[in-house]
Amino acid sequence: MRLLRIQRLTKRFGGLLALDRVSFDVERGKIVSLIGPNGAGKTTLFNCVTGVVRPETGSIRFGPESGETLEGCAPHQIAQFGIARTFQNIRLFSNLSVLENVLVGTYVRTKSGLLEALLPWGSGAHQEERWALDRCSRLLEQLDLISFANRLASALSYGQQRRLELARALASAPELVLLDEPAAGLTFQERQELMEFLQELKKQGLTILLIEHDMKVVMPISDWVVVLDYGAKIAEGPPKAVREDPRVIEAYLGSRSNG
Amino acid sequence: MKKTAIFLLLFLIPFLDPNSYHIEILATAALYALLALGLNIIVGFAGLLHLGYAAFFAIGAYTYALLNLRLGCPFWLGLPLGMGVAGVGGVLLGLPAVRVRGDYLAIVTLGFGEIVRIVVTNLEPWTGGPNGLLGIAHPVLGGFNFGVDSRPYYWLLLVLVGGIAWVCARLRRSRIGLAWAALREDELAARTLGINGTRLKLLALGLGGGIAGLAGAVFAAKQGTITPDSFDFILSVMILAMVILGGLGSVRGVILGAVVLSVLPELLQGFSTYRMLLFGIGMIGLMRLRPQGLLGISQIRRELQRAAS
Amino acid sequence: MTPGDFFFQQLLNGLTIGSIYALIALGYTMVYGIIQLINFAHGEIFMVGAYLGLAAILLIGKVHPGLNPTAGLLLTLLAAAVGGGFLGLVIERVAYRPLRQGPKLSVLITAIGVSFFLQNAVMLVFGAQDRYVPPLLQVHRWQIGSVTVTLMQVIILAVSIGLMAGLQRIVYRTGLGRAMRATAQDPLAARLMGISVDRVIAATFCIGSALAGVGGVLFGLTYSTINFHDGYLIGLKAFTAAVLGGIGNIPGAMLGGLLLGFLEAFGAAYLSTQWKNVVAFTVLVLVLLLRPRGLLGERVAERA
Amino acid sequence: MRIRAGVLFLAGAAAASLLAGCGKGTPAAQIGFVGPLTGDQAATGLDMLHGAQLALEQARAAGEILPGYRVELVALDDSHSPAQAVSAAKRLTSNTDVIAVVGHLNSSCTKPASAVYSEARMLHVNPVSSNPEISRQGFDNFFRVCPTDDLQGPAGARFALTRLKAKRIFVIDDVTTYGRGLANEFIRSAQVQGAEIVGHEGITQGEKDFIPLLTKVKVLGPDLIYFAGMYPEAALLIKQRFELQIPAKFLGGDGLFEPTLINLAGPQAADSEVYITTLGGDIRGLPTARDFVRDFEAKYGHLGAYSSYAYEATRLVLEAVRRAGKKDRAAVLNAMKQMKSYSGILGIHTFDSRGDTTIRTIGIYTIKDGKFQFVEAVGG
Repeated sequence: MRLLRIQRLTKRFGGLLALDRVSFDVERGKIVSLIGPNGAGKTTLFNCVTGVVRPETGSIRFGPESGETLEGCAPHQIAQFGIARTFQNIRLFSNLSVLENVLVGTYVRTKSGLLEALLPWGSGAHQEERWALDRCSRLLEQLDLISFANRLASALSYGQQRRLELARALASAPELVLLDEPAAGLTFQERQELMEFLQELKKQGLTILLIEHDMKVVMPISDWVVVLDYGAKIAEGPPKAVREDPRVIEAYLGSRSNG
Repeated sequence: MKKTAIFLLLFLIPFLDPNSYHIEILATAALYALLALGLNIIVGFAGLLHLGYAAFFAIGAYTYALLNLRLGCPFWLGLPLGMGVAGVGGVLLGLPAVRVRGDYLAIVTLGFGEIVRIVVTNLEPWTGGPNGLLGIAHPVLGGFNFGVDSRPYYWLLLVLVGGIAWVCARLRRSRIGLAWAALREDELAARTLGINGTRLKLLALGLGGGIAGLAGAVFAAKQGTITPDSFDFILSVMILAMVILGGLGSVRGVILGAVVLSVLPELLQGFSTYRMLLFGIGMIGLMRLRPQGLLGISQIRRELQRAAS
Repeated sequence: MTPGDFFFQQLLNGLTIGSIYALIALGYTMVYGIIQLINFAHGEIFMVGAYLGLAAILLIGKVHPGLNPTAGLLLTLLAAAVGGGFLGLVIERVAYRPLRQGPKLSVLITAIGVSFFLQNAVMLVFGAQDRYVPPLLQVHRWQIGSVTVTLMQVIILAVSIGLMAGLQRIVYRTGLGRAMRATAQDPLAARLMGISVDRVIAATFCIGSALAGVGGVLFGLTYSTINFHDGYLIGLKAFTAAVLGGIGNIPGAMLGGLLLGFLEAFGAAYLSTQWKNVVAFTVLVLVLLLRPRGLLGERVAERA
Repeated sequence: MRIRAGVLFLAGAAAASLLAGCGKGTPAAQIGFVGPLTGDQAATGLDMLHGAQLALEQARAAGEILPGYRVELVALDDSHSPAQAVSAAKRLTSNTDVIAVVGHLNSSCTKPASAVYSEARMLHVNPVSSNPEISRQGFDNFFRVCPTDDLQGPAGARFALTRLKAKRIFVIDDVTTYGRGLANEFIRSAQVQGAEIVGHEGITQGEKDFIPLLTKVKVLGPDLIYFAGMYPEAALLIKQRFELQIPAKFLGGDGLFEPTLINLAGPQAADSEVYITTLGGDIRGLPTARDFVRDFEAKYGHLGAYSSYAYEATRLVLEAVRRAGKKDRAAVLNAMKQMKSYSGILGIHTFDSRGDTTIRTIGIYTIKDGKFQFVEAVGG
């Protein structure tokens, strides 16, 4: 079943064509990887899907059947539909604690407002708070961060920060999560753990769209791979097929670089 | 409860020290504390650098003054109305302002602050212009008229400061408070997590504006006379200084900041013409000693951190 | 005076005060461009510059009464520039550098403290009375139809444009400028590249403050009265001008200053003096809504 | 450690402020003086303080004022801020050593502060806040030694119309309680007398560039410009009007009556048909004020426009204290109320039911050869 459908998505920055009529689908419950050389438009595509930038033309549909129209929606609305993301250059709330960072993630799944903040008695705000804390500590435990819960986010190591950003995205209980180079800068050991964790998430029914450079990460876990080059989609298919696609080898693996 | 004890002690001060000047200073400090608490919601919680906060103070003061002089509205009704009108003002002026960011927001709010003051000055038929409004009624509670005695105002303001401080502390720990903190730290990341930045910023501006309006109504009732020069840019800057000196985001901190910066010039009265020179040196000195503010949040956090590790 | 002449005369009037705003805004924008600090004490440095200029004029009058007026003007400008620059260095050292690692806003408070200090120090040294600044140059006027141009107007505009060009040159053509831009981009990286960030920031303050000093002298000579309180209003206006043009952008400061001057002049001319600041601030707000980084501020695309 | 340093600073400031208030030997009876000693109006405030100080000094030199007490002046700063004026007022009223007050320059400060003095039943003599509303609040402890703007405005209008033959007048004020109040009084009276007000605009205190406004005035072509405000702005208006060669005559209120005006405007511009209405007659022409002018200038050099009023107000307070004969607010206030008349340097004051002086002379001055020159006096 299709969860995300991107059709003829185009985005221009001044004279630069960042995305050129890109179309592909993401099936529910799958891990889809988006690969391509630097500057191919991968992050721009993420930004379009999460409402950070507005595409010029094209459509983004989310959900079964025709689904919700995402283009033109504000980032917070898109988050409410059930899409969460991480960033290439980790964007944590560095002066908040680790736990608080994850708690922010539960914002879309909770609803107590001004009144409940001041008069929590009997409003269900307490249960909500307990639910959120529960959920967050479970996530922190799964990602091996629970012992740092009260530290400042900025005090974590790089690998821990990556995991924290993932935990924060997952705290919103999304249907689709967009991960922008989650393995960048991780040690070999950390990469292995990440791959296991992503597969665990997939088992739980989560759909993952992933930007990744490291083929050793992409190939084993992806169900589907989409290749971008100069803003245009040049290939898509199962990992094996893509790896053997001559255009991909030419554009990406072959002539320019190996990374 | 330590807080209750401190509150009671503060409440009893007028009985222990009947000197009306001292009480006046305390009442003024409490008024500033109220303003600092309100601005802290905007600057400390939501991270919006606001340089026109005195405008909401003015709106609250003029709202009560006009309602009282034109319609005979009693203080206890004018107080919430002043708060409401200033709160709405905060939201309305915020609508365009939240579209710009960072230091640009600072100048837009500065502009609004000046516009409000000049408009108040120039709308002579309504506001009395530079002449201001005279003969605003003092509050009456159960037949007792507050008059010009500082004590009842001090008590009233103490209750308001206590109440608003409680509200602020609750807000900071609430879901909304966390969302503000997230917006302050990284707006884009916060928005992709489902936080409606515009709405939350407007909420902060509305609440902050409302608290300033509350303070304004009390100020108008206490002074009995208001003129536009009570609400100038310097006041906005001084309140901001109180918030930053006390410690951005810290409820106890900004109260302390307000007390220090409102009492210090009074302590320096003995130096007459050297007063403000020393005040300037004092501000530089205090800030150098405590760059995070007297009770800065990050200061506290860093200490927690050290204790934890 | 025909409506057309009236318009041109008011345009010229706006040009005068606008050039002064621009001159002060240059220093504002420069400091902001390098370290993102709104230097609230900048207006006060301008005011001190005006008093230094007065002191220099009086001293020249005493020591060397027959001095050529042009030489006198240059000497006075130099004195104020050097004095202003030195003052900038001291302020940076005492009030800003110790707080550079702290939260960004704490510097705002020391800046206000510096403002209080400088205002009151000048009041205690020079007295609270307004002071008369004797003219250095003969009053010179040109009459074009019914429109009048004065020598002072020409000088101020020329100095502002000259300093803007000079500043632009320093920032984009010299080693110091490169170091400045590197520091503005990323102070940490600049330090790693072997740039002495402390010195670059000090130099920025020194140059910005020297400009304020020059502005103070020209201001004093144009309006011939100065007061220890003058920095407040002009500082506020220059800050507005810098933001209007796009804070951090040098030609933007010039444009913003002139535009603000025009707005004030036309506000006074066609509306009313007491509403002119409302006109100016309303335009400011509108400009920022349409161009959130000011007229010439670069459009930084949202980085994700 | 660091917190302690901060606390030490505060404590030091507190101790110093207490010490500053301490006297020596004989017990003190204090008279408050409040005015702007810092901020934008500090210059005028200090001129007034000097007047008050001179009055006390002379009274002390002349003999004992209050048996058994040393009479002192407590000078406080209101920084031209209404809120600070109130707290300064409370500081005085809460101190039982203070038995009377001479206070406040700006009408916006005098107004709220006067309510505090009234509540404390303390004699309050105001030197120069000429806004008429202040004495209409019904405070019986309030006395004022200067004429009010509802006298000055009309007197100015009468002079403008009869002597200057003004028919079309452009009015400018500085948008303060004082300036706008005076301008309104002037306009009302001028219109009644048949003049046309071709425009009325407000300028901001502290601004310097009035050329856009004056360019507009020039086009309108009035025969008189009336300005209600203070001398720094007035000097620039006069100078820029001269440079723009606007032929209109210039008339201003008492805020202009300050020798610095002439210096700031430059002698040429000042000499161009500039007229000023003042509270009271020619201080240098008053035989009663000759000694004051001499002593003041000998001691402080610069005689400010309002120095004599502060001097007069302080002398009046001292006289009330002397007559009361004891350190008691009620007695001092009562002595003041009992005073039928007081012969001061400005003339012989009696006070009406509102506490306003019956010396209602408005002087008219012009500037000739770099000096104020007395033209005539109106009212009486």
